[in-house]
Amino acid sequence: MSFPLLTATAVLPAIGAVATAAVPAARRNAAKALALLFSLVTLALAIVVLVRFDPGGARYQLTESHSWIAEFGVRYELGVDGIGVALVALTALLIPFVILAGWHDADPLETGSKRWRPTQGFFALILAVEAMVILSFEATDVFLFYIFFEAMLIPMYFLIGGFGDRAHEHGEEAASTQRSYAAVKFLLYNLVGGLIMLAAVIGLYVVAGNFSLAEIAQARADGTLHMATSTERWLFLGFFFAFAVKAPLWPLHTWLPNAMGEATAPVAVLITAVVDKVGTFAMLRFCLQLFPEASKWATPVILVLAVISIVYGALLAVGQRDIKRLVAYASISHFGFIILGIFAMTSQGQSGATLYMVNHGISTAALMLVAGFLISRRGSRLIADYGGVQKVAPVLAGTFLIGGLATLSLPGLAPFVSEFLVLVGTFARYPAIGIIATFGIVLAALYTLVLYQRTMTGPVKPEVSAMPDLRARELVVVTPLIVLLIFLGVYPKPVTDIVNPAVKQTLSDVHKKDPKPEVEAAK
Amino acid sequence: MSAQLAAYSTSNGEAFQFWVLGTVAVIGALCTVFMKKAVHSALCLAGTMIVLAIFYLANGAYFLGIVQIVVYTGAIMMLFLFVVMLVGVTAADSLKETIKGQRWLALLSGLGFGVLLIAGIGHASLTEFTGLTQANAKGNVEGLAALIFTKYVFAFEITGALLITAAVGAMVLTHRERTEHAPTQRELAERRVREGKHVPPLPAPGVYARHNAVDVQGLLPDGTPSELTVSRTLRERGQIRDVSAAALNDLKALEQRAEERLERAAIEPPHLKRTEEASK
Amino acid sequence: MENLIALLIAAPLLGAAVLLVGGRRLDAVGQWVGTLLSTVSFVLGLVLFGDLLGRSAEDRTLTQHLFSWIPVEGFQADVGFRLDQLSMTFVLLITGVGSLIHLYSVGYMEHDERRRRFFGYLNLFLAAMLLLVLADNYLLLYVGWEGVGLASYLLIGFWQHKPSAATAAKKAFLVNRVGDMGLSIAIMLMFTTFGTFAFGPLLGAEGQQGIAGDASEGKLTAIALMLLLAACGKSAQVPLQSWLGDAMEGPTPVSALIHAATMVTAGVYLIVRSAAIFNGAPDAQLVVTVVGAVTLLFGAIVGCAKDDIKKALAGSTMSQIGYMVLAAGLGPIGYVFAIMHLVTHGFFKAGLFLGAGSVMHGMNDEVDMRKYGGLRKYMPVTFVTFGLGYLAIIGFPGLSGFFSKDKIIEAAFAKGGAEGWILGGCALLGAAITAYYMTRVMLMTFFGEERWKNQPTRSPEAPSAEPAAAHHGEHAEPHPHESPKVMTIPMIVLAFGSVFAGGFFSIGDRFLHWLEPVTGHSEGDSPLSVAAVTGATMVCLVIGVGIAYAQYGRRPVPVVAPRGSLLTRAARRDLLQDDFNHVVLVRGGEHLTRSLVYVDHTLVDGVVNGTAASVGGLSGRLRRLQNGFARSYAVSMFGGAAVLVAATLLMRAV
Amino acid sequence: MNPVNYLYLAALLFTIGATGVLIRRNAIVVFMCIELMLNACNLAFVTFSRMHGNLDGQIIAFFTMVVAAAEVVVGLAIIVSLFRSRHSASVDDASLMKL
Repeated sequence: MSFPLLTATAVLPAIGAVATAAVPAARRNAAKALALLFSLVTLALAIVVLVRFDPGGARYQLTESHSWIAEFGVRYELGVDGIGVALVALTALLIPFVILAGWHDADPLETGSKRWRPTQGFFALILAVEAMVILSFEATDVFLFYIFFEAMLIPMYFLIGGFGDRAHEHGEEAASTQRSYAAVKFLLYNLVGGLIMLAAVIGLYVVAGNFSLAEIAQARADGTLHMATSTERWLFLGFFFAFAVKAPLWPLHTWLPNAMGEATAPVAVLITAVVDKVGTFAMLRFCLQLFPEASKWATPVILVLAVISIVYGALLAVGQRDIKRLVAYASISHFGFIILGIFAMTSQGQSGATLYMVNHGISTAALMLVAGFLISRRGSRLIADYGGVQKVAPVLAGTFLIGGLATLSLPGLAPFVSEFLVLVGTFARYPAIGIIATFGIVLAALYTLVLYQRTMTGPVKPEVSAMPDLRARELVVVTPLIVLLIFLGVYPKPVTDIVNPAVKQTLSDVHKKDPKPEVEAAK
Repeated sequence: MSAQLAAYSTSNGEAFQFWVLGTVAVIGALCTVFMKKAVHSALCLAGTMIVLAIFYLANGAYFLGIVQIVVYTGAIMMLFLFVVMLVGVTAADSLKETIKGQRWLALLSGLGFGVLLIAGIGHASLTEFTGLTQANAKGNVEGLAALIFTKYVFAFEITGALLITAAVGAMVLTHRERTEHAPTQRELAERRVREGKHVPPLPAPGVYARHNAVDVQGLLPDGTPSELTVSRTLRERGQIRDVSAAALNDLKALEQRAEERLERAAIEPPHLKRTEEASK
Repeated sequence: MENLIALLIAAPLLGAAVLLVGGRRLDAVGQWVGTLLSTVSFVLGLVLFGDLLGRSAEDRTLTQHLFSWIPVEGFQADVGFRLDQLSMTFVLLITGVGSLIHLYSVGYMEHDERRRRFFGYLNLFLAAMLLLVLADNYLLLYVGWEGVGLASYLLIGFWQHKPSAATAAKKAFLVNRVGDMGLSIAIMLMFTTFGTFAFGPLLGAEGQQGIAGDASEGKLTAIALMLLLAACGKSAQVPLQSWLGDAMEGPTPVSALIHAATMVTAGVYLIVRSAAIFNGAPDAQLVVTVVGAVTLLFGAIVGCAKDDIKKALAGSTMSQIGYMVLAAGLGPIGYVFAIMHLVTHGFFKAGLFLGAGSVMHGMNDEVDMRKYGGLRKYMPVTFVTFGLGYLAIIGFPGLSGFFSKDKIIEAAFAKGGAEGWILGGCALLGAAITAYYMTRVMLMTFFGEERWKNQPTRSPEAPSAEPAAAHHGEHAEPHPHESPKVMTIPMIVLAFGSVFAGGFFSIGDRFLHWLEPVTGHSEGDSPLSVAAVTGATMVCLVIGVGIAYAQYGRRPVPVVAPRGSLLTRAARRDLLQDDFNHVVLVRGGEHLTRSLVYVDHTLVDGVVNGTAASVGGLSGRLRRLQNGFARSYAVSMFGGAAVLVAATLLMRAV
Repeated sequence: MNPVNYLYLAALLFTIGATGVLIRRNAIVVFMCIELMLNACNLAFVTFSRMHGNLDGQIIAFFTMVVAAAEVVVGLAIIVSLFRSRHSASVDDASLMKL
């Protein structure tokens, strides 16, 4: 029995959460430092996992398996394939930045306001989310996955509702009501999805007799486990609905703008860059592997919905007055791309989608965190309240621009690679949809540049004239992200090498081959 | 056919007994429900239980029959009566329904339930009928004992524990620790003085000594009854008899007679009208 | 030798990185670092050029494969470079003109406190442009393509405090993005059709034939049209030309670099580079020629009406690019001449812009030609260089423009058939108009009475954007002066180019032989003799100049623009194209987004909240049942029991 | 006579008891009705044991009695304390379950 590496990656932040929460209220900074430390150690572990992972090796590696609830064949099974390991790494990577960026978000309010904000709680919750997300990326037992898939809602709920953004045009009270509304909405949406999924999980157990992803997928592949077409479709829909809420896919998206708008920037990053990824990841891993036929059956509808998300999200982003909501809608558009790539069922599409998850995580984090720094300076989320920031805070503006360019997937930055792969992959099989989706890149340019122009350029507004530029801490947060964006944009090979085999596997699960080009290249 | 009948039939004596006592039992039950006073209900229930005890005996459950009489009719029902005495007859006794539609719903569902139950029993095919003759061969009590102390021993023990718990629970519920000693008369008097109102003792009940019951309020000079004259408990139970009207009528009658004798017009004392109104 | 190719790009890229990340400590030397690095790149280019010349015409293709960029199953994108005659030409043009403009900017941007960043952007632009022309596959080309877009965005919007500049920058980027969409779709099509988008296998290399021809004509046409869309975006061809005029908001060197010399020519490069594809799709080629012809006239007409000197030049740029696109659309007949005109145009248009910049520099950044006049004696060098550029562009015999443009016109006629006549006619007409508006610019700027005397050139409500004005007295009467050496030298060099390049290229068809291996060449059968065409061109030239002289040379030029004819007014507004965009796209888009926001809030969200509300209301009513009376609860319980019994009975019954 | 009649009787008594529970307001009477229901069940048990010829039914009835006794003890105690606290034995007075 070797050292349970995967468990460690999840347990460590959990311990960190407990430890952070246990720090006495007075020692606020100690708690912060502790949380940061734990997240960093987790990152280190994740890197170890990444190194230990052999792309050419078995499908699931570093596996652990213990019986848990023997009566129902529920096992504690962990294992990562290329996709999983990439996302685990992403999560572990982003959390330190989230913590660092949220360094002061949970400080007690200025003396005057009654409310006391439990700093320890804030960071403990973040670590808790990390633990659960990582576990749901690693779980290869459907039931186990479901548990963490649901459980992560609880800390998220408190993070959104309890520590939300205090900047609001109608003052503190409006902010708090908005906040609780957003939190409840987030919870309800995801709970509904989760319940439906629970039903499907039970149904799956009834049909398959156990929860082990590997076994079921295997049985599905070699035909030993036969499902009635209708059964498979219902189960698929049950799973997919939950993931589509999480992801979020149009028209189940409306919780995201509220949640991201009301939460503080780091929490918003947590939502969109980390938690939501579980949804798309699960589509790739569970929907396709467990229900290949149903997936193919549902593909046309899903693709259409995805395209709608892309265009719709982008258009709404253009129409927003609120910076964070704008980013949220942009994310919706991006998730549309991811889902498109997943269900295009070509190796480009799915590799692109996986890559997209990683890149979108980084780019949104960069953009959103900088936006958060901006908002924290001015205390307003309204785009109209800014203008000419570029002149007073050039570095802030520069990083913001880079984040924005990443969001509009400028070539040379990481998101371009994934977006183009998704588009090519989609186009190869569904040209029309591919072309419509391509409009997304124009719209992306539109909302990003409009945002940049309205906030950063033009004459300097008096309110922002005294705005300080990025501080050291903030630079420490942003710089690595940007470096990463550029690196992965120029040299994404390391990631693709990890991802490709897994994608190939998935495609073979659904019995799909890449379409052949008309004219074979004269090699 | 005949064999089957044989299988079902019991002695005519038992049949007679059943029909008579059964009627009694049902009537008793109905009375339990519909008697106004709790005491009466309790008594009717006791009657029903005794009838049931007899039925037990008739069914060959000798032990249970006796236990029924001893425990239920003897102990539990007495307990009930004690409590009834303790609590007394309350306003809750009135059969007047306060919740809208409650009664009708109750009767309806009750009726439906009964019908269904009886229908169910009728519908059920209860063919087998083996008397207890060989089950009670070694005596009913022995048979029970054999079962209780072997097969059902755990249940038995647990119920024992349950009983003890119940006893303790009852004690805990009802027992009230007296924190200070009961006030002596002296102290009560002093408190009265200190409070300042009703320095003299409360007025006695009963008017003109016509009524010697404690539940009759005394009348004030203008004929209106005074709450103070009856004990608090009675007041709270609403068991006060208001005799003011009767008293006034007597007074009127008296004066009537008086003026008949003296042939002179009665001078209506001004206060009378008011009191009549009050008494209406 | 191949390894130098990467350095070509690396040098300016390094410069950009250093200057943009370097921070304030580089403010002092920033401009020189930038200039130095671009020059380094130019020198490298020369070295490579020498190397190429040393080889035989066939193996003048150097390739360098750096690393595998995006490997996913069949989709293999590498970072590799391909330097052949075509790229070489561009490399020299870009780095050469680029370096000159760097030098010029040192003087021009002298007083801008954000100069360091400006040079960073310039370097970034060069790097992107070089990547564009050196990439050995379309995806990498796409990177350069967008990189150029980014750089132009940054440069056009360099004076971000000016809302107009910021808007212009955004507009440029967006319009380009539309074009980029075309390019990306083209790449996807290539991938699905050929399974590759690398130049080597696709367009053929080292002699062996590419597979581009093997696809069905329909596919090829689709790809070609998408490429054309991309080209339209970058090269400001109708219908995507609208950004070019606004882009003049940027500092003048930017206009020179981006909008005259290099960036806008990227489209032409793309078409010529994809010759193999276009040759297989005659319909697409026809479209290309049409677009070229239309733009040619469009730009020329716009150029006639503008009073803003830079806008006028921008118009002329459009029309010149139109010439190139037209030529490129003609197929093997025209490719070479397209590139040739591109190069010569690079020289003289850059020269003209720099000249214009120098004029503005001396005139408190006044851009309205109606407030110029008689400047020749105040800024002689500018006058001479500008004049040479002018002669070159109108195709004065013996100068660059003459050779390159005539070749195109001949090729247009050589297309043969009705098309040939029409296209040729358009080209001729364009030549005439070019002559007209350039003469107009010339006259209004350097001749006539000095209209800038005794009148402030700047109204207070339009404060100067150009930092140069900061030290010149604001709103004061301008006192024109010659620009410093650092600015004039580049102009002189470019003037040389614009005078001799054409001749140098054409004599002995040097240029033709140089490019032929890449683009291929075929002499069309022209219905007119070369002499006839040249003659016709000369006639047009004379007519154009004549009219212009009659209008602006003889009569005094009114300081306030006359209302002008309908056409003139339309032309002043870029032939209403912007208005169209505004009404249809901008307004429409705004309405669309607004309504969508509303829909999202009321419909999509409303459904959810509605359900929640209704559930709440329902529970509110049900709540009444809970009257708290144990007995009524008991009733319901008892009723439930009854129901259960009933159910069981029924079950038994059936 | 058919011993099933005992069952009918039991059913009848049970129903009456139940109805009583629902109708009466006096907690004590309600309690009595419950007792009545329990007894009805006992009768049914006893009858069953006779029918099946084994004593298990009687055992159950026995246990029922014991439990009933315990219940009565506690219940009455509750009633008493209830009466003490609110001077009434009406079940409706204890209507704090309302929202």
